[in-house]
Amino acid sequence: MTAKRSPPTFRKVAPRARWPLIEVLLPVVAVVAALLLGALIIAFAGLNPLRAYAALARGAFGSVGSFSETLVRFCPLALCALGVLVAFRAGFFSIGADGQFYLGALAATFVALKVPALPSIVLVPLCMAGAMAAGTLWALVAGLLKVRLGVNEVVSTIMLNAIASLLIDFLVRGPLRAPGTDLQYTAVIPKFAWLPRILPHTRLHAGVFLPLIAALLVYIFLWRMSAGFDSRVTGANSVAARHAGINVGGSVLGAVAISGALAGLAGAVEIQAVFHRLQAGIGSDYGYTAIPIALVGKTLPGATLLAALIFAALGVGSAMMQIKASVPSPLVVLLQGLIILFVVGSDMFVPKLRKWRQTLPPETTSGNLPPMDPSIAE
Amino acid sequence: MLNSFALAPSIGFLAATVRLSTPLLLAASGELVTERAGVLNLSIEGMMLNGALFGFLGAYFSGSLFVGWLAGMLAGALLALLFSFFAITLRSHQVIVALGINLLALGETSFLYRKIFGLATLTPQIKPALPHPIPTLSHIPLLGPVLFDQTILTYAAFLFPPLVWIFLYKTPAGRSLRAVGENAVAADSVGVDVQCIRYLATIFGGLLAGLAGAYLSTVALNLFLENMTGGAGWIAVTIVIFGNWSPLGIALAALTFGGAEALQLRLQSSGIGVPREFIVMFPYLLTLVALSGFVKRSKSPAQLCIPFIRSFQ
Amino acid sequence: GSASNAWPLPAPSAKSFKVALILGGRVNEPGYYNAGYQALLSLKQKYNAEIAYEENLQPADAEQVLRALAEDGFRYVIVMGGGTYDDFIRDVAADYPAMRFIIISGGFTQLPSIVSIRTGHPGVPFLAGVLMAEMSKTKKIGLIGGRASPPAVADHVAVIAGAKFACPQIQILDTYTENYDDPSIGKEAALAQIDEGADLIFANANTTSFGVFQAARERAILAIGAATDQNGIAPDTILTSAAYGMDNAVEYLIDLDRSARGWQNKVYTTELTMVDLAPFHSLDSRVPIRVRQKLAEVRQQLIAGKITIPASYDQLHMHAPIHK
Amino acid sequence: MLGENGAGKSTLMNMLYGLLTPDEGQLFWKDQPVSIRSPRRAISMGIGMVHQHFMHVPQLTVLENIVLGQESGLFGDLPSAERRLFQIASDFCQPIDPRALVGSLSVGEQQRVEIYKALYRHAELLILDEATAMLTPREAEQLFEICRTLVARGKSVIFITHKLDEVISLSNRVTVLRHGRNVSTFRTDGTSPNELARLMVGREIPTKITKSIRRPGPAVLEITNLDVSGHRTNIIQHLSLSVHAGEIVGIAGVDGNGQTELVEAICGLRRITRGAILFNGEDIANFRPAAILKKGLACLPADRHSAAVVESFSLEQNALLGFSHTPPFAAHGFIDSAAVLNFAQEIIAQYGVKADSPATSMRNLSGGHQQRFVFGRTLRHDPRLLIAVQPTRGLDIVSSDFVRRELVELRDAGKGVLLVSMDLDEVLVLSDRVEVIHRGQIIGSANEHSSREEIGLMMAGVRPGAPPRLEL
Ligand SMILES: Nc1ncnc2c1ncn2[C@@H]1O[C@H](COP(=O)(O)OP(=O)(O)OP(=O)(O)O)[C@@H](O)[C@H]1O
Ligand SMILES: Nc1ncnc2c1ncn2[C@@H]1O[C@H](COP(=O)(O)OP(=O)(O)OP(=O)(O)O)[C@@H](O)[C@H]1O
Ligand SMILES: [Mg+2]
Ligand SMILES: [Mg+2]
Repeated sequence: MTAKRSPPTFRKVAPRARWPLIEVLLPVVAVVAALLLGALIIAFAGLNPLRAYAALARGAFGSVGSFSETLVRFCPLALCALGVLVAFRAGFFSIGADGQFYLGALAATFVALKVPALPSIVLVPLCMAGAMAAGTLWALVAGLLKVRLGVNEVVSTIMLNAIASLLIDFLVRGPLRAPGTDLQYTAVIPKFAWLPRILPHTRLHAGVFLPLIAALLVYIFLWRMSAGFDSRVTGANSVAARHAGINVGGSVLGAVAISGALAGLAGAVEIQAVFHRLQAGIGSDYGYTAIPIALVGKTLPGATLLAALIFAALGVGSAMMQIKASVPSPLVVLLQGLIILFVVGSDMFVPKLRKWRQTLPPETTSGNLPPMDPSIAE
Repeated sequence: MLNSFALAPSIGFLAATVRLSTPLLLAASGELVTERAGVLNLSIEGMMLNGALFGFLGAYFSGSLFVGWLAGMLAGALLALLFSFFAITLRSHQVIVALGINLLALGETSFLYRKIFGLATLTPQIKPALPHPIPTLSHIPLLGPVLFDQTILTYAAFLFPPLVWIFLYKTPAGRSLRAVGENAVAADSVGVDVQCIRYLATIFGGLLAGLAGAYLSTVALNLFLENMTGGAGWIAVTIVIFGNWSPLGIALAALTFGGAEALQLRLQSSGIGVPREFIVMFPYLLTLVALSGFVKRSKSPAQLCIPFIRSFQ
Repeated sequence: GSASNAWPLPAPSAKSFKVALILGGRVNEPGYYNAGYQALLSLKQKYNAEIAYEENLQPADAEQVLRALAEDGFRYVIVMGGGTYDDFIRDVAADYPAMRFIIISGGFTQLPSIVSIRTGHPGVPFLAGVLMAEMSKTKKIGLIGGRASPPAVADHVAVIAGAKFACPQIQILDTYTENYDDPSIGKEAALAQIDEGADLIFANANTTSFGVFQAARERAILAIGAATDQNGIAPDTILTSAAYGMDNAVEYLIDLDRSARGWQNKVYTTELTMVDLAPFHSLDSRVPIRVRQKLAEVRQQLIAGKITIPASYDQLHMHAPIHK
Repeated sequence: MLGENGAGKSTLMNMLYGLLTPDEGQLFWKDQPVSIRSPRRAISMGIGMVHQHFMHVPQLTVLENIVLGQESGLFGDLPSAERRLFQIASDFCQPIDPRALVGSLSVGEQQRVEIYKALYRHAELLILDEATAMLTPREAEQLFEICRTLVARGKSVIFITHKLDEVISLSNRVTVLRHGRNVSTFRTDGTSPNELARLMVGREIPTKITKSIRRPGPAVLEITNLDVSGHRTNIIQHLSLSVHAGEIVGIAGVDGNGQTELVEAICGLRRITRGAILFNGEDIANFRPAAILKKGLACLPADRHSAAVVESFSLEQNALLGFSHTPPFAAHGFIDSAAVLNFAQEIIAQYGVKADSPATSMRNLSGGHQQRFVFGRTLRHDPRLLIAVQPTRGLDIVSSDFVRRELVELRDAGKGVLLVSMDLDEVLVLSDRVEVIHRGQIIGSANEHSSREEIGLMMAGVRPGAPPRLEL
């Protein structure tokens, strides 16, 4: 038959799907649009929007100090979001980063407090390893419940988050409470366990490189490694995965474990670089904010880092709007909501910006994420 | 320990279970309809909060609870409309839209409340709603005070699951709605207006979420407090999943969760030798265990969270 | 009685100043946080001070906010965070020695510019306990707290100790909702206690307390508030409140700093002579003379140091279950 | 209507049915220019369509599917709808259970539901897009009956198919599409399959498949006394079957008689309760799918959209499916992208897959070309036994011819092939031996001398009186 003899019809190097610059900039445009609408609301509240936004911008980027703060917050947000990304790619709709973050923070503190004095070079990674293990275990609870018993992960992770935070409450009030205080925190962890600061007079710490490394590793895992490929196939089409001989349950669990490890690592970084002890309120909802970050980042590692940076800047900057421009905190929250809506809404311009069929963007899960795939359960 | 279980089946416990389930069931009934149309609305929390504020404002300024409930429902529906615009018309990712709406609602309700009442120490209050005992039924021993000596919204909440069941399975509109949630392209191919049904289903969910919020501010309490829903909307969403997307299922799930909460509060005050944090965990643990126990097929609507595009099959 | 204004005030300097409040909740969150906000407002009124506040402050943001305040020339920062900001305060205070920190219910004083204060006195909740035991007809009383943090626990323990002091066979129902912002759970917690026979409930759970007051009102029993005089919320239900007298305490510390004497390196505590249960307002007639006398008597004993108030459940020997 | 895969038949029909809007041109309905903007409009005009990929809601009952979008009033009127459905069904003498869930029906029954759905809406023009692709001969015959009855009543039918004899036996006129153009429209009488094929493809194509003499080797697959349980009863009961090297064994049977389950059991996708599955003498029953694949037993699943490809992935990524742990595509846990890209390009070139580049999304390929791709990928496993389920379903003659020749080539190279197909012609043309499956049991065998009628009877469940187990 002729088919076998038909010549190859493509160019030497197959063109890869690309994100044109305009699409990368789209979220930024959306943020600006949301801020414009926000300006109207701020003016309606009888405040000066220019002053408010000046405070926001200066708070996030105004000086070396404030940009360091943005980076300090970027760190846990990005790590959690990368974790969420991996889980979503495997079709596991985890809301559980919050609980895994807490467990990671707990484990890092525990290791730092209980392990005999060791040099930094050993203790710092040891704490992180402990945190990653704890995050992994907590994530695997939901993973196993899903794979073995078919328990929906949305419900189980929400429940596990509540349980984790109550567990931490119990520990910092009781067994782990700092001796001689009646406050809800543990003792300060030894200096050997601290992540070093890298810029004088700021809180910028060595952990800021972790998200970059993690993003690279996540990319390598998902797109360069066999196991990651299996996870992605499972997330995109679990029936096909099964037919291709992929161990579907194992692939999901693998991705879930990685996602838990990353959230746990985020918890360790907060402890070892920022708080230096476990206390109530360290999470600041990072685990929940990570979900829109990963989705706005199209579940692509690079874009997720960018989204995390935007969210971090907004978070840090908006704290300044309250104190510097008297913008009440409800307005700050409202503004954050507007920004998320505008960013996600701007997605609809993507097809208009490119000829839709001819060049589909690299496969993303943003439009058709299967949130509840019961077929993953064995 | 024994002591505390002995008091579990008491009237007070059962009545508390019913009361605690009421807002959950109202919101979950609405969310069930929304999800059966293929729309995953995770912004129930925000819609409840909006309903709580406007329910309170309506009742406060008009002096009538009914006006308040109406206002609460409209406020929930309004947010649902916004959600629909993004999630259905623009086809943005439903989960992100919902998270955005939740933040928006949290900010907006607090902002408006402060704008209207300032940062006063004395929270404005309305006349609380009173129970409407049903004449003869409320005198039945045990059952009477538990089931028939409640407020109107509680009766309504427990009427919704059967009504939703009738709607879904016995009416043309319900059939179309289920079809849209299971296979939107097929529904579209026989002339069912997929987008319109999804809009309506989401708005219905918003109406009930708003009513659930208004229940909190006008019936359970008689005032509005910032962020007063405190996560109830999320519980409502999990109840729909826990109830396996069936009307009977969500009624049972809501009662289970409400019952666990009621029991938790009783276990605490009777002091058993378990750290408090673990008692407070009880409802969450119970939900996990119950879910793992019912190893049954998930009946998630096939196209939940998948936007509809006609030309792209 | 009423919150005393008999603080020994030193003569302050006349210049105005800037003062900020940072808090982990909202300024209009009834109870603890609102008490701080009221204190801030009274500073503005009394000293014509320039004020600012940062509500819902996440601990991770504290350092940057504090530095911004310092750059803007804020002289005083009132801190209400249950210890969550302590480490950041220490770091910032080291860099800005001119800034003064007043940590409410903290235990932290390492630098001369930082002072901690225990607002309120355990004697007040103790007296509340005495009052509850005396007024209860069922001899069963309830307590509802928010999160079981140590300061909150200390208040509960003091109430229980007071009640047992007045009536050793009193039965205690003790609940924490583990949140501060869910009034519907607060209401159900109260109803659960009322169903079990409690006829007086002490509530110290910020927003959650509102549900408790509502339940008490529906079932026509009395309740006791906390932090500020909460009677206005439900004048026919809230008999009194275990107020902290936060405004007086803060003013006292500011005056002290502005006077020649300055702060000492210690945790300031409030003397019981300066705080008391809030007035009974319209419910005044409900409290019999006998009870008032008993309260006055116990108060004197407390002032005289004849009674020690336990600070934890362990000290109260309370960890064993209480059976009916 | 005829045309190769991707010629534009479905696209054109979707325009008639209001699912797509034309960029240019004019549609006429009963001599009036019309614009059809939605299916609702098409339905109201009297156009009904049975889609290539069924458009029903599996979770709804037959009746609910049929009345969907047609009811009025608060509660509708299901009883009278049921009466009308009964009327329609008895008109065609082909009843259907109105209360059954559509998802539980056989493909033929599902198809019937689709047709009744159109008729229920008073369709005057019925479009059938590849309606026979998944039907058994009997079911197809029943469908033709329905079409003839309709035409006799003055209705019109557009019938799209890849089977040329169907065109000749059924249609009055034929339109041939090629690359989105109308090549020609003419009366059917007097044409021959060869001429149709030439018009479609633009050149002559050989139609006869020639097989070399059969030289069966040792048994590759031996199944003995297999039981597979379903949710109610055993789906497969005491089934025994063997495939030898250099042999194509066809499994004929009406859809839903356990074919899927049998294949899944062999491939390790479904647990068996009893029996043995020997592959090259080794019992592989209940092995993991990956292990079975590794031993050289590969499968072309029927439902390629959902089981063989990931539509949102690129061709390149799809090439890796099934090889993600196999050298040279992967080593030490890492993927060798260059090797994968090479492989994808190789498949595209060797199997004539119509695609711009390996970076194209699989979704952009037509079904026929998806199948070519999957075929090429599967052969890379160098299987000693290939299970092909419905390998030419929905493929045009060029593609199906291609796939069939590939299967024969495999057999001639000494591999075993187990061919599961509802298309009896295909089974008869390709197989060296035919086993007929009915209710999870092999109820008889046939060979190329058996008549269609004999096999048809067995497929209907009639055991052959004295089964002549002839072998060539
Ligand atoms: N609007 C469009 N723009 C570009 N290409 C299109 C458009 N619509 C359809 N196509 C292409 O035209 C081809 C026609 O596909 P269609 O489904 O109509 O073929 P078909 O004749 O039905 O094939 P089959 O026999 O396999 O069913 C497809 O390859 C598709 O990619
Ligand atoms: N409006 C359109 N614009 C561009 N491409 C389209 C359009 N509609 C359909 N397509 C593309 O046409 C391709 C072919 O569609 P279709 O599924 O009908 O293929 P097919 O040739 O009929 O294969 P099969 O017979 O196996 O179904 C699909 O990949 C689809 O993405
Ligand atoms: Mg077609
Ligand atoms: Mg097609």
